[in-house]
Amino acid sequence: MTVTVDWYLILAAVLFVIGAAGLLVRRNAIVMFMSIELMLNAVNLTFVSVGRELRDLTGQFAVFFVLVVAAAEVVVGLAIIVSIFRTRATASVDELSEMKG
Amino acid sequence: MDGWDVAIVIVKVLVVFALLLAATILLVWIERKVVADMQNRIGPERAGPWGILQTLADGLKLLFKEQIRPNKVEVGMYLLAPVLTLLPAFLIFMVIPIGVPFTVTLGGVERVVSMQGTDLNVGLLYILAMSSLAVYAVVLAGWSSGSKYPLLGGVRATAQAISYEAAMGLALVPVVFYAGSLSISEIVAAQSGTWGGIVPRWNIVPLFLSFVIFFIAIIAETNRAPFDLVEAEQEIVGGFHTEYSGFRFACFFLAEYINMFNMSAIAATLFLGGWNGPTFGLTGFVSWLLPIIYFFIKTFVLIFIFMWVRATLPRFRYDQLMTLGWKRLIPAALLWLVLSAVVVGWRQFGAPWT
Amino acid sequence: MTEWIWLVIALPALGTVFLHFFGRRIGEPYAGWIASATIGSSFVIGLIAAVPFLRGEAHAETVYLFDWIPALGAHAELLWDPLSALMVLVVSGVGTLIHVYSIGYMHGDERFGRFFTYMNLFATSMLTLVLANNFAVLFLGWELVGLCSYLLISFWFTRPAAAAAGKKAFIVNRIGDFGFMIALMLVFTTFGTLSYSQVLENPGELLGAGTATAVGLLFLVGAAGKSAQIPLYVWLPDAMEGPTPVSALIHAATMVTAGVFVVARTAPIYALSETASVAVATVGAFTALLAATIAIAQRDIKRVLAYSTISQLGYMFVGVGSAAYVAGMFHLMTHAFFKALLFLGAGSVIHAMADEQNMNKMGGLFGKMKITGWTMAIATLAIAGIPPLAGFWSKDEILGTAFEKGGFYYLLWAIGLLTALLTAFYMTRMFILTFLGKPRWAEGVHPHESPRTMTVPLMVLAALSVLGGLVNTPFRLGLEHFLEPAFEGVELAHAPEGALLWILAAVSVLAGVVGILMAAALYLGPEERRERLLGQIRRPWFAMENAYWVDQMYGRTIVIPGKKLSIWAAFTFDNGVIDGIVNGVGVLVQRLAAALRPLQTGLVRNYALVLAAGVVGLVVWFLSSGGL
Amino acid sequence: MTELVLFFIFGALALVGGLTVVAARNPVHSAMGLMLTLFSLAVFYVVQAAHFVAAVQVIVYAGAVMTLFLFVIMLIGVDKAENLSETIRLQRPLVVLVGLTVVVVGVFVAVGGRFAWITGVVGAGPEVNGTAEAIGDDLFTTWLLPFEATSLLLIIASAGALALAFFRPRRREGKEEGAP
Repeated sequence: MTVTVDWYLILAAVLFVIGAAGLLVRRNAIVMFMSIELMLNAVNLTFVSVGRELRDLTGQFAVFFVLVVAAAEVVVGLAIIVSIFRTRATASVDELSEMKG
Repeated sequence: MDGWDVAIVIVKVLVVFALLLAATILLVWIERKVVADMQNRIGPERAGPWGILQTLADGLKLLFKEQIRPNKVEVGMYLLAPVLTLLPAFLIFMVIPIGVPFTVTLGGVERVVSMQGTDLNVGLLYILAMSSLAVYAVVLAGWSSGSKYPLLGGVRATAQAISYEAAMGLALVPVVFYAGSLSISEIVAAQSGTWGGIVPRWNIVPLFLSFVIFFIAIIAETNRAPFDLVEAEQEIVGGFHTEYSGFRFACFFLAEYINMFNMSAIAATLFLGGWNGPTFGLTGFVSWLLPIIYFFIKTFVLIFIFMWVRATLPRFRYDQLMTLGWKRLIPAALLWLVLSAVVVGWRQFGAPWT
Repeated sequence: MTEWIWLVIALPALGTVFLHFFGRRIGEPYAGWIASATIGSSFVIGLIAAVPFLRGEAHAETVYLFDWIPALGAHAELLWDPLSALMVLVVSGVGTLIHVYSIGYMHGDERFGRFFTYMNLFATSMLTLVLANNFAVLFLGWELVGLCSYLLISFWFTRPAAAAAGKKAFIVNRIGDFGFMIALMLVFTTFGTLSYSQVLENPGELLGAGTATAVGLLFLVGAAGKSAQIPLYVWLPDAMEGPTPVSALIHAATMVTAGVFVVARTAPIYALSETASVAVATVGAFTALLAATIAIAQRDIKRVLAYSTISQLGYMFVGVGSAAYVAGMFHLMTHAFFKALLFLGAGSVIHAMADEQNMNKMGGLFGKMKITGWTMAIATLAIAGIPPLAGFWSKDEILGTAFEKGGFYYLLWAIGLLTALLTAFYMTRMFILTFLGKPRWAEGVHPHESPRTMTVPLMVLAALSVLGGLVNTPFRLGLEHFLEPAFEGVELAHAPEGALLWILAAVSVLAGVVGILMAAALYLGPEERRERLLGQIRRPWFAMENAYWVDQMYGRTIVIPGKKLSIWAAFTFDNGVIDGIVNGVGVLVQRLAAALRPLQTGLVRNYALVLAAGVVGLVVWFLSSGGL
Repeated sequence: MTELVLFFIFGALALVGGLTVVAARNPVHSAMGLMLTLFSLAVFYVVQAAHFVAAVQVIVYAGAVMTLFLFVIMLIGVDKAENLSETIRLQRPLVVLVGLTVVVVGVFVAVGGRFAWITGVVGAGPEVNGTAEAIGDDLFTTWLLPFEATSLLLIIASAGALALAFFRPRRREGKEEGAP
């Protein structure tokens, strides 16, 4: 029995679903952020696996750029969360609903 | 890959493990002696000749002490942290070459055994990755203790690690420029030989500023004085390990000294030419032994500087720490990075106007 | 040199921009000198570029600058042919003199720099208008001169009369522009382009007689607005509220000639339609007569000149309407000289009389203002058509052409002749009332000769008024040869030759002399006789003095009903119907929004869920439809 | 064989880590779970010969991103256990529905052989080796523009973070300065 690309893809899919579920279920902005990271990493895994299957380095470049963008996103996102916390003393996104109709 | 290769790997791991433990025991003793000397004291002298067994005695004592576990701790993380602090400390040394390879015939096959755990093609990145992991143990220990002072220590450790890791990474980039590789063994190989037969081709010569930045950064990374805000006794008691005792405390203690040794070894490898040194035309066993001796001499010189600094300088204030990191070291490292890039580029591609 | 012709426009434009930002700072008199220098340079460049035409060597050239509106066939492109050359020289030449004159005239005005900004902008616009190589650029200049006219008429906007006059000029011009725009649309739908080269090359191919008439009449509407012809002339007398150099530059010498220029420029179209040409000539003739009769009875020196301008423009229309384009342009040129001179002289007089414009309070100024007096005398004789001054040649050529055409044109010729008599009469009246007789000055007025910057342009213009006619005498048709390339393919009407020429000339000179003598007899003679005569014709005189109450009639028939309609539209129609519709839509949207608002929960996780469900749904749909 | 063992060990660890992120009441535990997943993925990258990416994964995520996460968690003190009960009606059932749909569709695609799009070019060349040299060669030639673009993005992000950090909410009437 050898590990084929399908296995990695299914693992990635499951991780992605877990991340998505976390994003939808959790209220803590920081945990939601981590769930997003989880989703990003799941996608990264598919990039590397498929890239290996196709004998193509491009998948790894995609991962590289995703990493950079994720880092930038985390920096700004966490800064926003800290700002919100300073004004509202909460990290729960459900309480940030001033814009509701 | 056959059984012998596996055996070689296992032996290497064991050697590294033993080496680090032995080095720690020695280091603690040396530090106490050196600091005592600098403070006009005598230091330990009862256990063994010159008190050399003092560390062993202390270690045994710690091993048998009661391991207190306060009520408010997060049990899982509290127990995990001491283990976590040792892991990167041991792992990081796996890529440091301590001498020249030798050949040995085992199982009818002639094998080249390098004096290095493993030679990764991303060795330098591996070092950076592992050194960045060291902070987790501190943070988790501080957080899981469920107490104010350790938590403050943990937060300080995070900020300090983020700040100085950048300077450290930037200071290492020129080294990569000069060697043209991320592999540690190639970086060492690139430093062999001399300029004009006198000056050794060590990176410290063209990259002195990088070396200084790197050295300051590793002092901060290992949380040693004068950057030991993480465990500043006068401010936050014992910092992150306030609530630890017995063997768990010993783990942190051990890790700190292993890290000091690791970092000194890395600095020696990257800037002081590693095991490179004059062989005086000798061959055979001696030519294998000499590099190892050179390596340890360089490492211990750097360790001595560690101790010297600790004995000399008072602790930084927190804002001074940040100012030094972000406003002094990082810009200086960037400047030096650009300059060395120009030098290397010039040497490789010729002057810009040609 | 031709490829540098854009500098003619660019230099005054540069002056405008510069003076706009720095005019106030550099102040008097340097702002004026800068403005004069830019337009003077334009004149010099135009003159150099026109040298090949004077030699009769070159043909029309187009100068391509850059793409503007390719879909309309309208690029930023200039046409350099004798017609535009003539206009450029007249505009920039007369313009330069008036600029220099203004330096003296506007002395002490607190918005001195701003005045020259506008003057330069006007020069820019007018030069754009005449140099255009397509109707779009022409229209650009056309609208810009309208704007400048507004800005300059209401230059002293603190005076309510000036502000109102500016508005009036603008609105009346807009009416003309409306016709002009429709003409352009008609041209575009017919030819599919606005470029001169394609429209005017051979318009008969695409343009039927009916359309040609329509286009011609619509152009006439536009031209009538700009050139102050019946029925759109009412703005020009009011425009005298502006500073006198403005009246001279815009409302005598240059801008009002734009209508004439456009008719001449579109000569190939008018050549296709007899009706349109006759309409142009008829409008011109009746305007000439009407304005002349009004001019007779005016008391305000500038108003006399304003109606005189309208009258003379009527002559030009008669000329271009009789297919005598050269004669029309010729009169345009000579008129520019002597009318500018008259206005500037009037300005000098007004200046000397401390802003008094009523001729009844003048008289006897000749002794005090020698230069102004002499130059005004020359101008009066020139406009009266006394040979060999400029006005004689050009006016005579127009009248001669009309007579030669015969038929309906006999009537126009007769009207023109009558007008010539009236012109001589009212001009002499004006001169006598102003310069001769006993002083009737108000107390405290001490007339004096104007400064050098004002008198030098007067003298230059006087010289031009004397000599300007000699460029196109029956003995030597210089201007005709010069302009010939511009009217290639258009049949030009000519003045008669031989004995008839001399008879007609003699008749018109006679009319002028009679007019002068009548005026002299009436105004230099005993006062009782004049009183008695005026008493006999009191009613018509009163009507003429009040310009036949045309303004009041317009007000009664157009302005007041228009106002009422506007009030109804604003307060009844708009409030009720339009706002009702708008508010109805608003209420509808509000209700809809209120119904949909609960969807916007403000919970980001809710949105994320919907988003995720949408993506999953799309994927399922793609898969089930075999998309992947 | 090695790969099989590694796949099961670290695949299980990755799943455990992922579930910890979602299920842990304490954000620090979530962060540790995420760390576990990230490390497992780094191991997969090494297994798949993406050495450079693996190293960068550890440096960027472990060294920077997660450190930042922990720092923020501790800074704003939300380390108390969180109430995990759902407040939005129908949220949980719908999440389960969406998740199940994805899983079902995934199984359907896998069973139906719809990954066939991959097989066309499989094995069409030597195994790729993601060493630093290989990555660097292409990164600074083919991918230079995206590379520069991401560097710009990083600068903007740091500037934005700084701006946010220096932002102080305006003091409201009748409220003490320094009140959260």
